[in-house]
Formats: sequence, C-alpha cells, structure tokens
Amino acid sequence: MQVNEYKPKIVAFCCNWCSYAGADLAGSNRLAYPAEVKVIRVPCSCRVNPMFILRAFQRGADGVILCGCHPGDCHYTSGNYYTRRRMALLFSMLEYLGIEKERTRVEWVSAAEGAKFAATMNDFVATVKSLGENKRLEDLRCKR
Amino acid sequence: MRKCSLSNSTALFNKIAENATLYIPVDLEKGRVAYKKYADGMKMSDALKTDRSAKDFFFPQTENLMEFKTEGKSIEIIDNRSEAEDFVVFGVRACDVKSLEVLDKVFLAEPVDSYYKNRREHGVIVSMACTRPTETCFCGTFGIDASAPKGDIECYKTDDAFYFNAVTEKGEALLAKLDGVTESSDEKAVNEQKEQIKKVLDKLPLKDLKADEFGADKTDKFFNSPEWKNLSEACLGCGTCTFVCPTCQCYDIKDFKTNKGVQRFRCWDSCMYSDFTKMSAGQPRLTQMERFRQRFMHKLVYFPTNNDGMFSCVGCGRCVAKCPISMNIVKVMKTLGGKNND
Amino acid sequence: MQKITREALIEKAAALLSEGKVDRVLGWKSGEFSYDVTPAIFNNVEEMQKDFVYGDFSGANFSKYLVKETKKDGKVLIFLKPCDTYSFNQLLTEHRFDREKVYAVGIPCDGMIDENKIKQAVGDGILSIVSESETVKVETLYDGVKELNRADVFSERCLNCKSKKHVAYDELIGEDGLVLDSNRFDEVAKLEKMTADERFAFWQNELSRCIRCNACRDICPACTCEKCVFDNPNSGVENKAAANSFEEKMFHIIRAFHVAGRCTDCGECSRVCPQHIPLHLLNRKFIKDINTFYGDYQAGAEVGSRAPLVNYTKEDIEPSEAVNRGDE
Amino acid sequence: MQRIGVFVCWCGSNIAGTVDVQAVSDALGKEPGVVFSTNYQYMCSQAGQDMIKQAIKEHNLTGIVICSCSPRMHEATFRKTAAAAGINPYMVEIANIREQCSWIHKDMKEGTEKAIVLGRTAIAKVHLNTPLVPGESPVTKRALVIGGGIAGIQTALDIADAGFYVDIVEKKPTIGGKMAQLDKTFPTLDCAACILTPKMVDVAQHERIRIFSYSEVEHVSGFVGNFDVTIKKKARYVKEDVCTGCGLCTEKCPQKKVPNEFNLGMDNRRAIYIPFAQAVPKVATIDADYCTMLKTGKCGVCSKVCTAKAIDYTQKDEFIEEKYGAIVAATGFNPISMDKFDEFAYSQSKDVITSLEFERLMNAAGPTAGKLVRPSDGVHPHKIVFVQCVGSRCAACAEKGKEYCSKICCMYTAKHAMLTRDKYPDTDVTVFYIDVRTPGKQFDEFYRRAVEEYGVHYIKGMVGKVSPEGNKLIVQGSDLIANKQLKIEADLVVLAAAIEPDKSARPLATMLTASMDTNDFFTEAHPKLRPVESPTAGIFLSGACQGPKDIPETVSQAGAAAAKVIGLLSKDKLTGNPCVAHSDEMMCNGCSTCEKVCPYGAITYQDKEFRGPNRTTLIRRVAQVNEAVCQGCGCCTVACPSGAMDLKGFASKQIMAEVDAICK
Repeated sequence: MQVNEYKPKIVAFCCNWCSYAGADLAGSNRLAYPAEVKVIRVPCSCRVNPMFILRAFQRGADGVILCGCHPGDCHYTSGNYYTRRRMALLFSMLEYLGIEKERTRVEWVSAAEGAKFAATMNDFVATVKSLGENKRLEDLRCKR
Repeated sequence: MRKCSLSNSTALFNKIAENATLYIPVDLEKGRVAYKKYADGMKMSDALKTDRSAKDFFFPQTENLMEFKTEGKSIEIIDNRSEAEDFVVFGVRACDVKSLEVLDKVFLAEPVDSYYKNRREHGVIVSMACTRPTETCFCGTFGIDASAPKGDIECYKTDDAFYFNAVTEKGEALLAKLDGVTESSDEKAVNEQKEQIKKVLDKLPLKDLKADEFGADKTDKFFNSPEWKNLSEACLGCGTCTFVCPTCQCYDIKDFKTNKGVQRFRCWDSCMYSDFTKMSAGQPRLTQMERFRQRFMHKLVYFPTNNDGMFSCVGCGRCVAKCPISMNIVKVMKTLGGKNND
Repeated sequence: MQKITREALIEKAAALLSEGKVDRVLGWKSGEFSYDVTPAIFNNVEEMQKDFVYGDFSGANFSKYLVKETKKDGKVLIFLKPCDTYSFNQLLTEHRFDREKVYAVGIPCDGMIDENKIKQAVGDGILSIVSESETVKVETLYDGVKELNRADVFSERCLNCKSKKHVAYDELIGEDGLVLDSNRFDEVAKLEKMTADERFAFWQNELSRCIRCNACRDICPACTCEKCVFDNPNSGVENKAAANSFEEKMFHIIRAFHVAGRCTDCGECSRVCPQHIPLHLLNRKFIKDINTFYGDYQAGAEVGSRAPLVNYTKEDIEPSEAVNRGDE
Repeated sequence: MQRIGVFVCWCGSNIAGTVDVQAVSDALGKEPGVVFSTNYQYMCSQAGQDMIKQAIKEHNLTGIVICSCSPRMHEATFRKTAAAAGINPYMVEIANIREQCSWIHKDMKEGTEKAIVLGRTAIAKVHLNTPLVPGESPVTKRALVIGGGIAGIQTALDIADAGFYVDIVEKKPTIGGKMAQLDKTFPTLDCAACILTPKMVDVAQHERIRIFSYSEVEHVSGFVGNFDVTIKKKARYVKEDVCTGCGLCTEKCPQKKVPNEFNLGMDNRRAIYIPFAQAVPKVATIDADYCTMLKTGKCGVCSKVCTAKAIDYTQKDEFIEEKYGAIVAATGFNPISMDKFDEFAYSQSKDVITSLEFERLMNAAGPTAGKLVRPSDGVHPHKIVFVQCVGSRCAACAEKGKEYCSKICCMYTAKHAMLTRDKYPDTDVTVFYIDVRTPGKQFDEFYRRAVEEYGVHYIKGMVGKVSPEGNKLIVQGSDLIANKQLKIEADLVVLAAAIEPDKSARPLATMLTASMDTNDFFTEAHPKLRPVESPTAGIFLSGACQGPKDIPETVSQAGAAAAKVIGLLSKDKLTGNPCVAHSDEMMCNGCSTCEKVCPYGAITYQDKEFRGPNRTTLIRRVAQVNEAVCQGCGCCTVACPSGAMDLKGFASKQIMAEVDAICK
C-alpha cells in the first residue's frame, strides 16, 4: 500500500490563446501530467496580477506557474512582454525575501506545444514536490 | 517592602517564570526595545520605554473571536478564542500602567469585553519607576507619578537591587511566591529614588504642560476652533499615533475566509483612517481635519466626559516621538489650551 | 557647499509673496524640541518669522502635499531639496498635481540628521541639538553636552545620497550639485549574497515588527492612489492589521511592487517607520533589479519618461534567469 | 446569491471513462448556491441543450456551470443555449474536465477528484459573474486607403465597387506606385503599364473614390468604425481642379536639372513636372526645392505659359479632416539603399545598377526609350551579370541588410534575364543566386524557360566583389556547385536589392496604434487566419507593407483586405466583445500608467467633476476605456496600482475566487 504521498497544490495560469490551447492539445494527445495541476484560464498572461500569485500561496498552493504565448507571439501583441518584466521583478523579490525560487515559474507554451505543456507540468510538479510544502508563504488560517 | 539584589535577578526571573509566562523588556538591535517572553538568563533592558506598550498583552493587534465552519450547506459556529495562560509583565512604566486603567473603563464596562477581561484576569503587572524620564514624557500633565508607578506590584530598580511593593491582591500573591528570592527591606533606598525622580521630573521640558483647560464637557469650547485646520494640515492619515498609543482602543471586526469556513477576528483600527467606522453612507468624518480632531477631542474631552474626568492620554510620549510629521497631542494642547500652555 | 539659512528662505518667500507670485508657503515649522519639525502652510512672512525653520531635521519631502495643495486656489511656494525634486517630477509624470499652481524653489542640501541615531548615541532626555559644520552638540538632561560627528548621525538615505542635482525647479537658491555615485545598493547586495534561509530569517525578523500603521505608504510620494488596494474591501487584499507573517509579507511586497519603477528612492518610508524596519531595502531591490535587467533608470529624473514596468524590449531577461542571477 | 445549475457531460466515454460523472454531479450539487446538478451523455447535443434550457426555466437558474470539454470547443454553444433560455450568455462557465482532466488522467479516483475541484472552481467564478452586454458603436461608411500603389488601387476599387466611399491618400503627385515603374510583369510578361493604367483611370473616374495625391496622413484618432483622420494636402502650387495636364509648363520650365525620381535619377526633369504620361491625377506639380520662382521670386515662366491659369505660387499646405469607418494601410515597399554594399561598386560605377533601374532602362517610356545601354557610355552591353539576394537573407550581416527573403527577386531576375536574351540575343547573361525560389503558378516553368530556352547562365554562389577596371566590371564570385572561384568581365551588373517597408510606415503605425515587426512590416492579427487585418480593430493591411509580395499576391491580398473592409462597412453598428476593461472612476488616479501598456490605444483621460466631502466638488483626471477598441487582454488591470481598472468577465475577484477554490 502506498503511504500518504505528498501531493503539492499547483496553480497554473494559462493565457487563452496559446497556453490554454497548448494544455488542450496535451489532453487531445493524451499526454499525462499530474492531477495536482489545475489551470485557470486568463485572456493573456498579462492579466495575472502579482496579487493572484501571492493569493495562491496564501490559500495553500505549493507552486504557481504562469504560461503565455512565446514572446513575440502574443495574441495582444505585447502582453507577455509586460508579463515577463513583472514576473522577473516579482520572482526576484520573492527570492530576495528567502522564498524558494523554484515555487514560481513562467513558461512560454504555444498552442502547438501540447508536449511541452505536459513536460513542463511534469517537471514543475516534480520540482515543487522535492521542495515539500510551502511554509514560507503560507497562511495557516486557510488550512484549518 | 521586599528586595532582591540585582546579582540575583536571574533567580528572580526564573522563579516568576516557574508559575507564569514572564515578559520582560529586552534590548534588541539598533536601539529597539520590546517585551520578550523570558528565557533563562535573559537580560532585562534598562531602556525607559518599550517601542510598543503593554497594551498588546491585553488587547492584541489581532485576536480571533470565533470561527464559522461550512460543510456543504451547513454552518457550525466555534468559539476559538485562545484561553489566556497566567502571565506576568515586568517593568511596566507608570504611564503604561495607567493606560490599562483607561482600557478597563472601556472594555470592562457593560457590556464587558470577555476577551479583554479574560486576559486582564490572567495578567499580573509588575511596574517600574522611571529614573530617567525623557524629553517627550509628560505623564505629570495627567496626574501620573512616575515615582509611584502602581500596577499589581510596584517596583524600583536601584544600582544594586529591585525593591517590590505589592499594590493589589494579585500582586501580593505573586510577591508571596517570591519569598525565596527576595528579602525584607526598609524603604530608604526607594524613598531616595523617589526624591531623585521628582527632581528630574521638574527639569523635563514638558513639565509645564497643563490639561486643565480640557476635560469633561468642553466639547463646545474646542470643537469649532479654527486651529484644527492648521494643526491637521500636514497629517498623513496614517495610524502611527494610534498604534503606538497605549490607550487607543478602537478595533474593527473582520471575517477572513478560510478554506473551510470563516474566521472572525478583530484588529486594531485607527480613527485617523479614511475607512474607519464605515457605515452604509460612508465614513462619518469625511476630511482628515475631522478625523484628526476626533482623535484629540476623544483623548482630551469626550473620554473624560464619559469617564468621570479621566483623560485617555497618559503622556507616554510615544506618539510625540513616532509621528512621521511630528504633529502630536502636545502641540494640539499647546495650541488649543489657552493661557495655561503659553 | 554654502549653507542655506532659514533667513535666506524667508527672504525669498517674502519677495515672492510680496510680488504676488505665490499666495502661501509650504515649509517646515519648528516644534517642541530641536528635531520635531512639522510641515506647515505659512500664509505670510510674519507666520514664517515666528515658526519657520530650516535645518538638520527639515527632511520631510513635500512633493506629495502638492496633490492636495494644488486643488486649492492660488499658488503655493514649495522648497525642494535635490532628492525631493525627483518625487516632484514623478508626480508630474503621473499627472498628480497642477504644475501651474506651484512655484518651486530648489535649495541645496548637505544631508539631514536622523534623530534616532542621536537618541541612540546620547540616550534619553535631549534638551537641545545644535549643529556645527562638522559636529553636532547635544545637550541632555543627564549627561550635559555631548559632541557627535555629523557624519555619524546622518540619515541612512543621506549617507547614500544619490544626487545633489535638482531635476525640477522654477528658481534655484545657491549652486546646483551633481548626480552622485552612491553605494546605495551595497546593503541589497549584502542581502543577496546571503543564503535563502538567512534572507528569510532576516526579513521575517524585520517584517514581524510591522504594526501596519501605514506610515510608509502614507508618506510615500509614489503612493497617491485615491484609494489604496489595502483599504479597498473589493481588492481581495484589504486588511487593517497583519494577522500573520504571510500578511506582513504580502503588504510589503505589494507596496513595493506597486511603486516599482516609480519609486525615486527618496527614503521617506524608512525614515518614518515607527518600528525602524528598513523598508527602503525592498524598494531598492526593485531599483537595483531594474537597473541590472533593463538598464539604469531613475524615476523622476525627467518628466514623462516611461517607467520600466510599462515598457519592454524583445530581448528582456526571462524570469527564470532573473531569479538565478543571485546564485553566482 | 446565484441559483446555479451544474451540468456534467459524459462526452460518451471520453469523460465518463476516467471520471465518475455521477459522483461529480452529486458533489457539486452540495456546493452553496447550486440548486440543480445533473449529468448527461452528450451535453452539447440537442437533447443536452434542451435539458439545460428546461432546467434554467424550472429552477430559475441565474448561473450555469458546464463540466465538459474545453471552453474553446463549446463555450459559444452553451452561451447560446443559455441566451435562448433567457439568461445572459456570460453567466455560463465551463469546467474543462475533458482535455484538462479525463484525457490526461488514467486513475478514476484522481480524475473524479480533480473534476470536482475544477467544477467547484467554475462555480466559485459563476458566483461572481455579472450579466455582460456587448457595447455598440455606429460605423462611418467610408474607408481610407493609405498608399496609391497597385495594392491601394485594387483595395479602393473593390471597396468602391461594393458601394462604399473610399479616399486614397498618396504621398507622391500620382498614384501608381512601384508597378508604374515596371516594364513587363512575370510570369506572363504583359506590360505593367498596360494592365495598371486602366485601373488608375478607373480609380480617377470612380464616383465613389477620391484621390488625395501629394498628401499624407497627419493625425489619426478614434477607433474602429469611427476614425477621425487629418490629411495634409501638400502645396503643389498648381490648382488641381484647374490644371488640364496639358504639360506645356513642364516643357517651358527653365529649371532642367532636376533628377527624375520616376526614372531613379537616371535622367532629369523640370522643376514643374508630371511624373509620367499616364499619371493620375494628371496634374502638374512644382518641386519647391528646385523652383526658381519659389526660391528667389524671379521666374514665373510656368504661370505665364499656363493658359488655364492653374499656377498658384502662394498655395499653402491644406489640412482636411474626414471620418472613416476603416483604414487600409497600403504603404508598399522600397529597395534598400546600396550604401552599405560597396563591395558591388554601386557608388563607384554607373554601370552597376539595381533591378528597378534596370526596369527603367528596359522600359519604352524610360530614360533610354527602352534601349538597353550602359548608363556610363550609352554602349550596348554584351555581358550582364545579375546578382541576387543583395541584402536579402542576410542573417549574418543583419546590420547591413535584411534577414528575410525579399521573395520577388528570383522571379524578376529571371524575367530580366529572359527579356534581355529575347531582345538582345548577342548579350550573354549570368545570374548568381543562393537559391532560386519559384513557388507560384507558372513561376517555375518561367524560370526553366529562362535557363533552357533563353540560355541564361545560372551560377549557384555569391558574388564577393565587383571592381571597375577600364570600361569593364570585374565580377569575382564563387561557383558552389563547380566549387571554384570565378572572375567574370561584365559590361553591366544588376543588383537584386532587398526590399523594405516604406519609411512612412513606422510613423503611420504609431498613429494607427497598429503593431509592427522588427523589420517595420505591419503585423497581421493572425499570421494564418487573419492575414489582412492588423491587431488594431478597423485597421487593414494591403500589399507589401505587410511583407514582401509580388503583384498577383498583392492584388489578391488587396481584394481580401477590401472584402474585410466591406464586411465592416456593411454593418450599421458594431457589436463588441463585452469582456473589456473598465475603470472605476472613484478609484482612478488618472496617472496614465494603464494607457502606456494598452496595445490598442483604448484608454483616454478626462477631467471630470466629482462630489468631494462636505458639499464640495473636485475635478479629477480619470481613465476611460473605449469599449469598441479594447480587446480585453487585461494588461492595464495589472499596471493600475489602485486596482481601479478591472476586466469584465475576468475580474480580479473572479480570478481570486478561482484561486481559492483550487487551493481549498
């Protein structure tokens, strides 16, 4: 029998045009990745406010990943360029505060990259799993 | 009067900590001073004041009130207050001791605030006379005697010893438990220190500040003063004065959605905030001038009106030292206080 | 550098008031002690002669007051130290006040004193502080007069002064200075070199003292929102006190993020923090990262410049590289 | 509180195979706010949709959650279903339990658990959904075409023929563009003028087309359906409506030394000129840079000879303001400058020419009346070397040339080689190429003919250096197939210069808030599916401004752009996407941060009066979103520090509710 295996909670923000479609393609091709990953669809990666990411950690997420169109391919022409800057600064700040940098990630996944989506999620879940539970950005009240 | 030599202070603290959680003021890095839970060998700070007052022990900044748990469509209500353990706060200055009296008026009056009452019952205050009051001190303005700090046990620290005098029953009980580490003493050293303190108090820059013009039923006299506008002009509307104040007692009750339900808690609020006591029609005090006036009118007029003349300022001087723009109750009193404060 | 005197400023204000160029003056008002200087409006020269003060404790950055002041009738005279002028420009860039209603006089600054450092050095009972060119004489209740080196009691931000140059003014008193090479990022770099555990412990200790008085936010010239997200129940992050260390961190991360690229590093946040949390180290981290990732950028150096977070290049650093940069 | 209905789809066994749909609908039925929960084999079928409609009516549902395939598949279907049953279509949320659940998880327990979480997440979002109604805006039934080359001409004609008014803005004195300068066109070798000039005449005579020649777009504001455009009509010092185009002035003008740009400076024209005989409008233009009268006030010959009294030396630039519903960019291309390619000796020898210059030399209306001679000495060349890819496919030398393939050079070089051999069989023709790319109808056949029938020597390799020696040009190149270095003595060298977007495109794109790529070609809304639209609504792309194109391709794209414009202009009102940004004016600071990140220019600012405290009024600058222009990316919502900006349909609260539900 399997002992209570630690299952991290992963929130994946996916832009509607590329990454969400990439996730769909992973599904169409039956490319498995852990069920711990739950996707939130946003119009563009630039819709993702740093507050959403902190919120996810507060609520008990162990990892947050943001997926968008490849730079240059944004459906809205420039949204992901802003995402890239915002997240570079935010992640760097989290790291500065001593929060494990592996818990956050940005990945560019096109609508054609179902395989990349699945591989990315497999890798991210494994990484977060090896870190264990998020303790440094948790809000114990939420876990009650 | 009991005495404990300073060389024996660790034994004293260990003894107190045997039966209750002991908090003593401790020097931290960069001149910071805070109450810390006592651990063996910890050294007590000689600083005049802790950055935050002893209010935190009885009325903490956030406090859980109750919890609602939802399962599907049913709701369960859980009283999840933390039962306070017995604790001793050591080295509380006269002003902060007095502040608890102010808070008692609010929280122990009907309807009694059971959360506060619970903590109050479990806590013992060992006060400490001030040998080196500072320039921002003006407790004398409100009739507080820094050389007679009261509390449950009154304490004096000289160059070589602590001297204790039980003031309340709770204090007597605690002092009795300390017989093994204290000895009986006369009051000579303490009286000397009292004299010494009085001399220093007479030299303080704010010694002449008078509150006589303020007090109960003076609303009409001050409410419409044109000075409020100038005084409040630079106020940022932050909560610094409120949150460092040992007597400010306003709080907000909030619900926090947890994963399974709702945690209801209260947290300090500030009348300086634009979203203080928001009602269906919004904030009753729309401008910073009104909010600013409220705070000082409350300390100097409204509170005395409702509490037999007791001011709700104890002259601890924290707001004087901490206000980002250096506006404070002393300047307000001097500006509004008429002849007495010229 | 020539020392600017209270009298010179009053004289300047008197002239502008009598010429009708300004209707009132935003200045520093003396207090009870040597150090408790309050920003105030002076309506005439008499008021200034009575209470106006300019000296070692006139540190307050007045720029933010212009948001409120320019909504009133008439024109206000404002004195700007070099670092204040950056905030002034940044606020103009964000259309936060009406430039037409301000007459800005640039004044040189040779550094402001941190009263807390004096208190730490001399202890309780400060009766007077008198500043000389190199020293500060402090008279105390208990130990008589003590002499301190001015340089030892400078505010942190003045020790790491980034610029003595005024980037905005209608008129300048004295000579303008230069943008300086400061060591202001040294402390950030020191933290970056620590392990993640050490950094976590450092910030946990610092931020746990936060009492959420909002002084840092309310003094900040970049925080001029009509309603802050932390005061807005609809924002999802509103709270009045941090219930735990997560909420402490969240407030300070979001606060710093919201001013990232707009923060001029004026240092007011750390100056006013009643708990002495080095908040500027959060803002400076963003400034340092911005400079490293996207090229040097000084908010407020010019009006109308495009802040780094509302800009991009196609070759920007990836977030994954950004977080790994500290590993070397 | 919403009354939510949950509908779990089996999708046959696609979902039901790894998700216990009954367990999912049971679990979700217990969620607060859910008043009805069921599952069914095929929710998207007519029967499934009827089930939803019936449940909406029976249970007074206000919100719908469908647990099914990806919203990219059937969101629109279920929205229509909801609308048909009388609730707002935007009260529907989809939980993707097929592509993102049942198809990737093999374990039933795991799949079911995840499906429940995804369902809860959708329920959490629906709780905060609000009915959304798309905004409407009127459409000005007039189109603006910027650029009067073959692309602009074709687009304008197609739009006008469909019954809409069109204005063409052309910066040159005549329309016609590059095609007017060409001699023959591949692969059919019909004469460019013969097929272009009738179209130019059609344009001139079309009752619904106006031509603003010698004009430029000065300013653009507004949005799809409602653009306000200012057109600058440059002073040409000739009254357009009076000039008969007789050309007498252009013969009498004493200033004869003006380089003729139509012939690429290979001959001269007068200071007053008509670019070419078939110019449209056929109106003279005074070149102010050269006109003695305008420069010194002494001359006036043209005025004296003009019997129509059309000359007006006092003419000023004129600004015309007009409203348009759609704008087409057709700004075309130019060959790149050969300045950086001095290894080919372009600046050193007159006999090194570009392909476009070669066109003029071959053209009967050109500087040599169609006789192929060397520009330096007028002697007939016996040996011509053509060099392809000059500045194209230049990845290694990006600072000199372009990384992309200019696409048209292979074919026109084959054309030039063939025409030369046809007309002058004694002239030997060599072509250096990297690859010969001929993917077009009849293209490869055309190229084969050049090689096989006309005996053009094609050498795979690049020319390294051209050096003038005496009256010859020594061409040093490599033959990659024979693997040897070549040295050819040529009389004439023709360079197939890369083409680049016209310089006017970049400032125009800024005005239009249309995006461009790094090469300054306009970006299309989608490279495959929306190739003639800019991402900015109401802006369309025609011709080489979008990327290198030959004439057939340009004309078909021009027609496609016209079709898109016609589709837009035929609507009386535009219905927008209701999921757009919205600014809460009470919280907006007017700081202009959001405006800076908006790729569509959808945000403007207004000084507005607000009620202040205690019966005062305050004027505050606040942001306003033009819902017709906003595409709903949400970039502004994060840029906004105060949180005043939010996105309908993807509001911060909704997303945070989803986060909460997932992390529960």
